[in-house]
Amino acid sequence: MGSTLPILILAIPLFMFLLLGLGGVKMPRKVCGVLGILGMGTTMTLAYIVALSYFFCPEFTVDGVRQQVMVFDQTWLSFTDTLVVNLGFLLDPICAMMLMVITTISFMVHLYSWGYMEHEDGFQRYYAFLSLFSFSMLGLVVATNIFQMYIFWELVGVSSYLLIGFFYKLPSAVSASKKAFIVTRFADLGFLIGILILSFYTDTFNFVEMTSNPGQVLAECGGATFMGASVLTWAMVLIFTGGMGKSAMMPLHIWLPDAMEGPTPVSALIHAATMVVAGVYLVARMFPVYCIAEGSMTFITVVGAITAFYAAVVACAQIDIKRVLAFSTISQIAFMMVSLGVATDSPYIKGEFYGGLGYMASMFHLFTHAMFKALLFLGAGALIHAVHSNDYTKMGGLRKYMPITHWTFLIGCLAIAGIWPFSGFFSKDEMLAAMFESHWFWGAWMTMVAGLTAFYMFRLYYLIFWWEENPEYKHHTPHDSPWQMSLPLIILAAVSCVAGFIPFGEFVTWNRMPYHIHIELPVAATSLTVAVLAIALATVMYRKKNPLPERMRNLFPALWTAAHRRFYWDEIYQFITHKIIFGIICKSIAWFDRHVIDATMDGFAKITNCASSAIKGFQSGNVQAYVAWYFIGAVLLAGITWLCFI
Amino acid sequence: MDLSILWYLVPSVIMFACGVFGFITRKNMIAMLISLELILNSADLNFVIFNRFLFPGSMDGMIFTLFAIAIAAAETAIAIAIIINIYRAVGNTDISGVNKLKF
Amino acid sequence: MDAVSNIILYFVVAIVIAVFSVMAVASRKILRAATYLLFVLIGTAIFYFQLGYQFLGGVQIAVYAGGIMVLFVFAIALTHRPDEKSRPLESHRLRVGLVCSVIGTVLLLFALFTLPLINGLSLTECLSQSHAITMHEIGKAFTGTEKYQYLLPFEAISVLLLACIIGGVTIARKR
Amino acid sequence: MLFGNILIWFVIIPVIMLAGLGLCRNSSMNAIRSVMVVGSTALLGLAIWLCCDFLRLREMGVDDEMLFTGSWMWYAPLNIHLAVGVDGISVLMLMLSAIIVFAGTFASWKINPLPKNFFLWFCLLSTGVFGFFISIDIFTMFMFYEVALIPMYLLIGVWGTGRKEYSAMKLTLMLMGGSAFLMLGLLGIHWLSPEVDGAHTWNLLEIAKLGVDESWQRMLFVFTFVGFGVLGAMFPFHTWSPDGHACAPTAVSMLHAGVLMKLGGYGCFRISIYLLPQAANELAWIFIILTGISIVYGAFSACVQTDLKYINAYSSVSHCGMVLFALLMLNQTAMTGGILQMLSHGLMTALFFALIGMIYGRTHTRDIRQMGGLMRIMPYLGVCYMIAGFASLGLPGLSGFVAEMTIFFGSFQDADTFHRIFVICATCSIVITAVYILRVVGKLLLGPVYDDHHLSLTDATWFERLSTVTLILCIAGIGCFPNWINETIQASFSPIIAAIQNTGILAAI
Repeated sequence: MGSTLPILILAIPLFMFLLLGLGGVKMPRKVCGVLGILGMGTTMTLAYIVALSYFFCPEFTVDGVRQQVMVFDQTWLSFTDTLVVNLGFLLDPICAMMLMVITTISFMVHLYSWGYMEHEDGFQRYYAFLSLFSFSMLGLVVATNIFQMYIFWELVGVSSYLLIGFFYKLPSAVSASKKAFIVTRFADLGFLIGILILSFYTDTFNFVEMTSNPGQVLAECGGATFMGASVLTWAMVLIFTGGMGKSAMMPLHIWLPDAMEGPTPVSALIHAATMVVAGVYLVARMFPVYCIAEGSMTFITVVGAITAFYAAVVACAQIDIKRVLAFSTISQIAFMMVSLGVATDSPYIKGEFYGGLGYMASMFHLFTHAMFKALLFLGAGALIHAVHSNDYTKMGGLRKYMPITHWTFLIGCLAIAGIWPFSGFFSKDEMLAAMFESHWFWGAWMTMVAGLTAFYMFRLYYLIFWWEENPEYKHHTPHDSPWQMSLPLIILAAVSCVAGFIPFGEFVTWNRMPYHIHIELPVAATSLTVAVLAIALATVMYRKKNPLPERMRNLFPALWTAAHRRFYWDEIYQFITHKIIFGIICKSIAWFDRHVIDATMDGFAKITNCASSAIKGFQSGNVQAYVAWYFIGAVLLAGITWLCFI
Repeated sequence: MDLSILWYLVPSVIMFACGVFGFITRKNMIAMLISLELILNSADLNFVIFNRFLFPGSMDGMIFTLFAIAIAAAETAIAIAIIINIYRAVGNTDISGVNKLKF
Repeated sequence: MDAVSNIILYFVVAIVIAVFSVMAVASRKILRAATYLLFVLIGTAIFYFQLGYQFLGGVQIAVYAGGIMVLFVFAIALTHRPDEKSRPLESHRLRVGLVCSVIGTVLLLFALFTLPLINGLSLTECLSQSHAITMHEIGKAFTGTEKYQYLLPFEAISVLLLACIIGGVTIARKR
Repeated sequence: MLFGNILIWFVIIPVIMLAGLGLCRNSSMNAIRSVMVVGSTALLGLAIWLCCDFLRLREMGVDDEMLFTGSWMWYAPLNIHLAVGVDGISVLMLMLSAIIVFAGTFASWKINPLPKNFFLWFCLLSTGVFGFFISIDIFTMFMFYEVALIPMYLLIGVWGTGRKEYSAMKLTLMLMGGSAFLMLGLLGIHWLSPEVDGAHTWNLLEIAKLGVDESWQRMLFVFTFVGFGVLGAMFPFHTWSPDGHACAPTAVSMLHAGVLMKLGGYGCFRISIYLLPQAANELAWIFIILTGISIVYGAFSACVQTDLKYINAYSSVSHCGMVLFALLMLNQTAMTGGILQMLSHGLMTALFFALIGMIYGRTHTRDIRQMGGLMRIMPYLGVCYMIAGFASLGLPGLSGFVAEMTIFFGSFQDADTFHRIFVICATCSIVITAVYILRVVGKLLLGPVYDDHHLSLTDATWFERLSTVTLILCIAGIGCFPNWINETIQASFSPIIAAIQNTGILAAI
């Protein structure tokens, strides 16, 4: 494959960013929108060409193994002779899959935004930022080395910052964007230190070198240990910290719900489908190394499992529909993390079970989740567009007014709940199978989370579309959105319906060899039953307005409040950052600087000043005093001379 | 009984001591100037005495004294001009009123 | 052995100088202080004559006792009312002045009597070793540029005096 | 002969500018401006030409340590020469200075009062800066260093704002105190190095070849490093920087933070480390601790400031600490990173101060609590400020990222716990930097408009745009294509690294 198409995939969004960013102010908004959409459409087409030709052309498969193709790899910065940062394009199954996901969702969002953002100020800026994000995200997934990934990792962080803060006149948007950036930046610090450690021992940044021979990496790290764990484990856990930040794992999840302050299409693109799965992608990218760093996989699994449950519980108690979706995103990403965590790099466990199933399932879920979560977010956007509020209390009974949104949203809900034949069912089934095979506990735990997922999604669905009509509809009748917004919904809904039937294992596995997916019937039956039960419960509670939810809430008021307040994580962070870091550390350092260091320097000046004013008393202007001093001096000199020489 | 050098130096020392005392203690600028003249005079006298007793063959001490007298005259003239000027400005000739020349 | 008349003259003049020096700085009436200074200056001139420097003695009387004293008297007349008494001395000034002058005197006298710079010649011997200084010699000393000749200082002094005249006029001029 | 050397012109052009300004009348703004524009453009052109010429010669395989060398006797009794020569680092520093002088000229387009005198001192300051970077005779170097320091006092004291007299005095006195140490150190280096042809030499290449008396090296290292460290705002000698920067006029802040503080870093490696390698090996740890503190301390201090210039000054303390920190790591990658950081910090701080000056010129306040929502009112300046901020917090694609990463990866090559701990502390600063930058951006540019009077303010004028665009282009240029600069610097470090490693080996034996 030539390098023209891959370069274009990156270059077009970058060019669009520069064009719209620098010249956008001078252009009419229509032109900007069309340019943005066309650019992204072209990129999507190219990405599909590249990805599909990678999957289907036989030249990329040798002995049944798909090859990792370094399309190009240019030196960007050389730290030492061996430690060189390249910018390149690494094409392999997960990369190709991500290319398709990112460009598809991005294109949908571009299209959708044309309708959604039509009346907003800074429409041109919005498209420029979207292009910047697409460029950064694409750069991230095609990274040939971990440093390139870090570069684009930061760039997606900043595009996310810019887009969350798009409505920069609102203080809430500003603080949300700041929070998102700083929290992920803090996580990136871990990532950076991890890279520092890893690259010091391996003397390379290159993914291919590291993952093709993880044993070598382990050997290079030697027996070095730090606080009881091997250096490699530390490095990998620290790198995962970066992933935890971007993918909003506990305890670094706090930015994601606030990030919903951004425009809804942005939430769909960045905070549901693409950027937040960067952490999963990172772990998948380094998978062989993670497998060999003992303990790090367990860490990932545990973090994922706790986060999944936590987010699911919190999602049950939110009022803002975007927040519900945000927590559902956290929960689903945690699902992927757990699934990755239980995967192994041994082909078969106990001689029959495929060890890399978790990996495959995780990637599969990443794919399906991107589609249905983007669908849900865009649906939520359409609702917000129609009702002008984020709260479900302002909605209810909308199914009659907005049929397209209703049906597509329902499809999304069914997909995420894991109902056959929607896409979520297939990926979730594979993930649960992998977890059950690893340890029954993870399986049971995550099945419970899956049940909760079904419950809160249908709670949301019913509260929006059933329950009771908001009386304000009489003044302001909500209606379906324009075609630019409906079209992406329909497309994504269609994809969510059929994506499950893609033989994903044929394309993406950890060792890049095909794997034939088959449904694990016991697991599937269990999860399906749990999901149906949860939906039934939601139906009973929320289909029509009734006092049942109120009573449930009053049964455990403390639990409800805690869940509603997200178990006080924000307050804890607020306390740590404002009270301790700002209030104590920064203030005391600033005080120390002014009153100790600076005062010492001023003190020197003061001492000099005092000394000189003490001395200047001699220069009183009184001539007679001068004479007296002079005379005494002369006498003294004479005396001294005399003493010395006689 | 010889009139040796010491005999002549003693009055000179007394004159000098009086000059110093007067210059330090008197407040009136003219009185200070008078004290100053005493000091100068004592120095002049010393030149001459040393010349006469230690180097009887030469006359450099005397010439120096001549110069010193000339300079003393010049200095007194200027000093008195200044004092009169200050008197015009301040209204008296007290040295304590003239101490701005500092710092 | 010096002539007795010389010794008597010496004592008279020395006492005059000592007494009037003290009175010149101690008197509270400024015009009197000036008068006492005049006596001291004349005493000094007599010493000059006695030491054999007639020209110098003449200059001393003419310039000092004559010119400078006139200046003083004029200055006093311009700045003081008749009979004006200066204020009594401040005690701390008095102390400082006494300490300074006493220390100075003691040190000088101590040096005089201990340092071996006296060759023990008497005035008569010294006078006999040198010839009388004539005006001719003095004139040559002032106008030559050889060794022991002082044209340059002489000219410098002349310029200084000129500058002084101009300066004096400028300063004292009414504005 | 003298004028045939291209380097000399870096001093001559400012002197000509001085003369030209001297001929202008104080009131004829246009004449003054044209002298400044022509002169600074000529300097920029000269710097670019020098850069090209230098690269061409290197390309041709000329591998002398210093190029364009020349030496003219200046004061024979003390054997002081006007000796010039540049390596890759000096070339880049000259480039940086030229860019900042160029940008500074436009940033002080409407300086008031006494424009002529302002630019006279400004030119004198740049004479000193350029002279410092071209000199390889340490006495001449020191002399130019002083020439650069003194105008600062008047520039701040006369054209500054706020407590300007106090700040100017503090800055000058502290820097002078530093240069007293420095003078001692330099004299020591001169007298304690072996004689060449019967005389002690001031030429640093010769001194480096001969080596300084080993028993004295430690003391001289401390003297020179502290001397330059004061200018490099090393903790605890940094307090002149916040006050000085806060009160200085825009162009002076730019030149000071952008170039003058770099004199410190440049001197540290060119004199302290290069000439006294053994002491550097032994004593680096002390200063690593101090600079490590600088980095974190400056960043934390910046978090709670409310004056825009104070925030920036403290961030300069942090970033300049990073420069010295990297240089003290004594390995090629880290030191390269240090130089990159000097360039990057120079450009972005200059940009910051230019923007702050422009904002202050409009709003007449620098207190972030009294401003808000400026992005809506002056979008151009807002965007520039954000770019500067992103460069400062290390966004890839801008220069800060390249520099910081080179430093971190280089420093991490020292495989002992002491260095490791300090490197990790230093990396923490990138988070804190993000905190204070975003805090400022959030309060100043975003959010609702705080003061309705600000709504009538105007956006940047053409000369302000020119000034900022120049700097942004350079920042982005380094950030996007760092490798050629990186290689140039690395190559220039080879002799210095060799000197350090030789002594390391000797010490091991």
